[in-house]
Amino acid sequence: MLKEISRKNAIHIMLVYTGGCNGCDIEIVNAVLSPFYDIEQYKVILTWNPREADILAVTGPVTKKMEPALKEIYAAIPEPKLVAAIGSCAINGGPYANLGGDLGSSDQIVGGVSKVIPVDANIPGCPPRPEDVLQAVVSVVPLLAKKR
Amino acid sequence: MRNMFIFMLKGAYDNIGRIIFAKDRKTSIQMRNKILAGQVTYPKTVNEDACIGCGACANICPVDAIDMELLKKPVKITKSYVKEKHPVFNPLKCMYCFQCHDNCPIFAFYGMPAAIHPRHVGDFDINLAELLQQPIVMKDKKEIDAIVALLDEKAKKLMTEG
Amino acid sequence: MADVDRKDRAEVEVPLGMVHSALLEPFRIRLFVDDEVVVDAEITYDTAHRGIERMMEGMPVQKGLILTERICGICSHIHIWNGTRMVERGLGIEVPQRAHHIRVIGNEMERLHSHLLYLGHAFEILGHETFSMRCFMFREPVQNMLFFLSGNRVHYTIPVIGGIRPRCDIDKDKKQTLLAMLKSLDEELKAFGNRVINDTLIVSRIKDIGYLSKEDAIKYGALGPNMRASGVNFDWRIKVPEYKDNFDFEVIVREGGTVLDRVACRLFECLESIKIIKQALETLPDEEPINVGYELGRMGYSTSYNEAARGEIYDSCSLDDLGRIQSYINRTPSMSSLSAMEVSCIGDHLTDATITIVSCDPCLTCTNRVTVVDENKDKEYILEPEDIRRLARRKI
Amino acid sequence: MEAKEFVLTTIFIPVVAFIVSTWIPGIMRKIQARIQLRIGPPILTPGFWAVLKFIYKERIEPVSPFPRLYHSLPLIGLFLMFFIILLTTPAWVDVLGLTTLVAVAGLMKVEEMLYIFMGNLSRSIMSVRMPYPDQVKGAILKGNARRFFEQVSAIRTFKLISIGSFPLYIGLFVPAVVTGTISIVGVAVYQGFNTTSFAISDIFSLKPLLWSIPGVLGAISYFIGYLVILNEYPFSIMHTKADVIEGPTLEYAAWARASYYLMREATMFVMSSVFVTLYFGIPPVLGWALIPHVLLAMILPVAAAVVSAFTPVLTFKQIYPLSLGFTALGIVGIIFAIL
Ligand code: SF4
Ligand code: SF4
Ligand code: SF4
Ligand code: SF4
Ligand code: SF4
Ligand code: SF4
Ligand code: SF4
Ligand code: SF4
Repeated sequence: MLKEISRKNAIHIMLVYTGGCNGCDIEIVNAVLSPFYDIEQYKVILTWNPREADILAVTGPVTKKMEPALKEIYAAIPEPKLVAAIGSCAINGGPYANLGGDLGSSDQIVGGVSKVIPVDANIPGCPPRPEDVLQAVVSVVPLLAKKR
Repeated sequence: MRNMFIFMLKGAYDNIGRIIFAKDRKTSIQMRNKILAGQVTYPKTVNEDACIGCGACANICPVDAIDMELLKKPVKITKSYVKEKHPVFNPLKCMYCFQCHDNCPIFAFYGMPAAIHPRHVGDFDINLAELLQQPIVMKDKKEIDAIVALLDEKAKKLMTEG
Repeated sequence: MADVDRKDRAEVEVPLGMVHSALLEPFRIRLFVDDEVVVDAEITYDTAHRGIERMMEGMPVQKGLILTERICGICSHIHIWNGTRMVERGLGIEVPQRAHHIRVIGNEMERLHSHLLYLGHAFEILGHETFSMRCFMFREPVQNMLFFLSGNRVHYTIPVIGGIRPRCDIDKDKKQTLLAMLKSLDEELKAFGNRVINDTLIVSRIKDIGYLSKEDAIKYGALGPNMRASGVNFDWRIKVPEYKDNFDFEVIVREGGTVLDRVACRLFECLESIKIIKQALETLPDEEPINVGYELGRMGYSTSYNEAARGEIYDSCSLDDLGRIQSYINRTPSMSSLSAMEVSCIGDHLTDATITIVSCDPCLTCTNRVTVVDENKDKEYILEPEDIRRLARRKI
Repeated sequence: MEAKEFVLTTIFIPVVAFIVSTWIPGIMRKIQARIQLRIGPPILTPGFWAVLKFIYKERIEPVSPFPRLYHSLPLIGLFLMFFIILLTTPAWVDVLGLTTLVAVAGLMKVEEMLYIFMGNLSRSIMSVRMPYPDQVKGAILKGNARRFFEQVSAIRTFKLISIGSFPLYIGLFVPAVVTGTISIVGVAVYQGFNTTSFAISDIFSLKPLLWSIPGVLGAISYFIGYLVILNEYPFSIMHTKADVIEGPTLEYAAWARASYYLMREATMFVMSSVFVTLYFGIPPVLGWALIPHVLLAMILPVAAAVVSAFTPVLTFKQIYPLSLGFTALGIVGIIFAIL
């Protein structure tokens, strides 16, 4: 009971950029730092320490160089944790994985985040608007509270 | 240093108001309510009025992010052409390559705003019946053929026979 | 980069990144410090390498140009514009003047939002959260303008071969709204700039650090505002006809070469950008924004230079008979600016080094292209800064 | 009577301090948010719910040479803080002879030193351990020792202790010089505090030290020292986000993180409470007089929130002169007091 309330009332979010074009990253930064959006009013606090995080927001198609780092960071987060894949790159690899068609996709990327770590929420857009990100984060919080 | 002092005095006045009365707050309350109620929706991606239901966008899309769905009520566009299907866009699959936009005949043949745009199609008025009467402005024969190949049978007839 | 005698003095290495609050983008900085004073620095950026140029090989050019936009989410417009411009130049495609104006508007808005983002990021690194948020507050109207103009806040996808996508055309209403938005932004920015330049604590923090001399700026290839802040007077906009023939503006040059100058340079450039957008809106010709009557075909090697928010950008490629891309090359300013920062943070405190590196406005996603595969040895290695300099072709 | 009051104080005052301190980060954050023209988090979120949430998180073994020691450090800090506030209560007068300014100063020094230990014991993923093959990348300086962020900040803490906390000690000793006693309660008594019976109405008859020239100068020094010991902006070089992210506390997870949060919150409150005792002459006592004490103890956090909203993080280049400047200010205060 208290556990659920406390989890709903303080959420720490950590961002990891895995080689996207920066578009998604900037929009998340906007959601966090722009007073117009202000993520903190939804009780979500930005952190840069995996030990503190509850939600891991990942953007970009995971490049091969970033794959081990992403895995390690995910492992460093104590349960309960959620992963949000933000932007079409993080969902399915975006143009880097799909645009090539017959020519094949880029051989420098692994693809969507779900190929590396389990994903709980997908936020579509290229990039998603800050309000999309905020709404998605707000709507996954009950999931977080319910975990173990 | 003197400037700094002036700023501090002025700032003290402003900021006391801000701290106590939340003066000149920039956070959008409207957006806050929308987000808390879960009402943020994806922007409009298909302009129904401008779409002729030709299926080119669905055929070109490399990741099948567009489905052509049957309209409950077919729309009559010209004397001989009735629109029966319309595109439905799925943002979770899309990778925003703009192929649908660039191959939509409305844009490609006439240089008008396309009826589909994966991000936000925009608001504009278009008179389809009139537009379709005009000659195609695109010059490149190869390109025209490539796009016509994407259209479904009925639309192909409409485009090639006018 | 390091002299030999520095080696003896360096005590320890402090690696930062790839995931780090100051960097935002994934890259690695290794700082070699002697009691927290930086003796040498190594910046490695290959983590965001997605092989875009490689992917474009053989793609139809219209499709490939979409990919250029995804090189970067900050200067997305300049990439697609410069790529499109390169193809148009190569094939001799006529572009309506109206489209040129709107492309310029897009680029200047991009410069505005990019510089404001830079300021916001720099203040965040300085630990000044309030001013960082103020910058993002000023940036919000710019983003709204861009959304209003193009239907997206980041990737606007304005240019297409032959002109602009009609979605992004500017009608009368749009023009009035944009002008009104610009006016209030102009006033707010001037007041804010005044406040920052007079803030003793901030100025004392950025005043004497990150010094890059004019010689070093040229030697290491700093570009854009970084080079102009070190006293090099060059801006591609005075050579590109789209700008040169139509608009009046000043090139901001400062002599100091420190972080303060780089910050100030961008602040003033914002005001110039507003000026250009206003002129472009007011002189917008009345015509169709796109010419679809062109034919694609074989194109010889074509190039295009332009001025992105961060400096010189270069695109080149050739097309085969079916209009497919052959050997696309895209060269972006961040890469060579970053190698200049490797020298300019030497001698500063560790905490100052991060703001120095950030002060060149590094954007890594475009920079990640220097992994070279040596097929004989069957292993990957990274080009040294010296090699980059050798390979980079700059003609100023 | 004496014994009963002693036991009650010992239990009740730390509990009050604990409860009040969980509000402080939220209040500070709210003030900053208002200055930044946004709504900001609810007041209980950063200090209370966050702590509770961390307690319910999965326990993870920290990456550290001595995990147990590492985890126990914030608990030690928490304990130290409650000890300090007890030392300032009249009920503890003459217990072990510890209720002096010297003892408080000493304990605060220990509190600062904890960060050195924390820094040396933590090995987070964020710096050296990040999986990236950069040692083959060709820097000329090969084979150097590699330092974790936490160790960098341990060094910074050391520098801060040696010079940055001068203002705090000056701020602690100005009252001693003015009043001629190093007993904390003695300082309060000098300002008109009555140890045997003290009611709310008596507050207006106090003559706070703050209303004198040495008092003001001492208070300014104390405030700067307060910022330094809390590592609050602009003195947050030890855990600045710009390079070392969070410094010594990077590896704390779950309940250990909760205890670190509590330690920090307790420090915020207790240091401010000591200030109220010394400069307003109202020590924490049982009864209604505790309310004005707690309210006044919000002054320093609120001021810290405002200052930190308008300052960048300073490097040692600025910290040394600033710290020395404010120390000098405190010394001027002492000179005034002697005159
Ligand atoms: S989804 Fe779009 S904006 Fe986001 S990283 Fe990918 S290409 Fe960039
Ligand atoms: S933009 Fe999206 S919907 Fe359109 S063709 Fe590309 S992937 Fe398909
Ligand atoms: S290509 Fe254009 S006209 Fe055809 S169905 Fe799609 S949106 Fe409608
Ligand atoms: S080095 Fe250049 S050509 Fe090679 S994969 Fe990377 S971007 Fe493409
Ligand atoms: S060496 Fe030159 S052409 Fe090659 S990738 Fe680098 S910048 Fe491009
Ligand atoms: S340097 Fe590259 S990533 Fe940075 S703004 Fe320019 S093109 Fe974009
Ligand atoms: S420098 Fe590169 S990564 Fe940064 S904003 Fe520009 S294009 Fe994007
Ligand atoms: S230098 Fe050669 S291999 Fe490298 S990116 Fe350029 S064209 Fe490709």
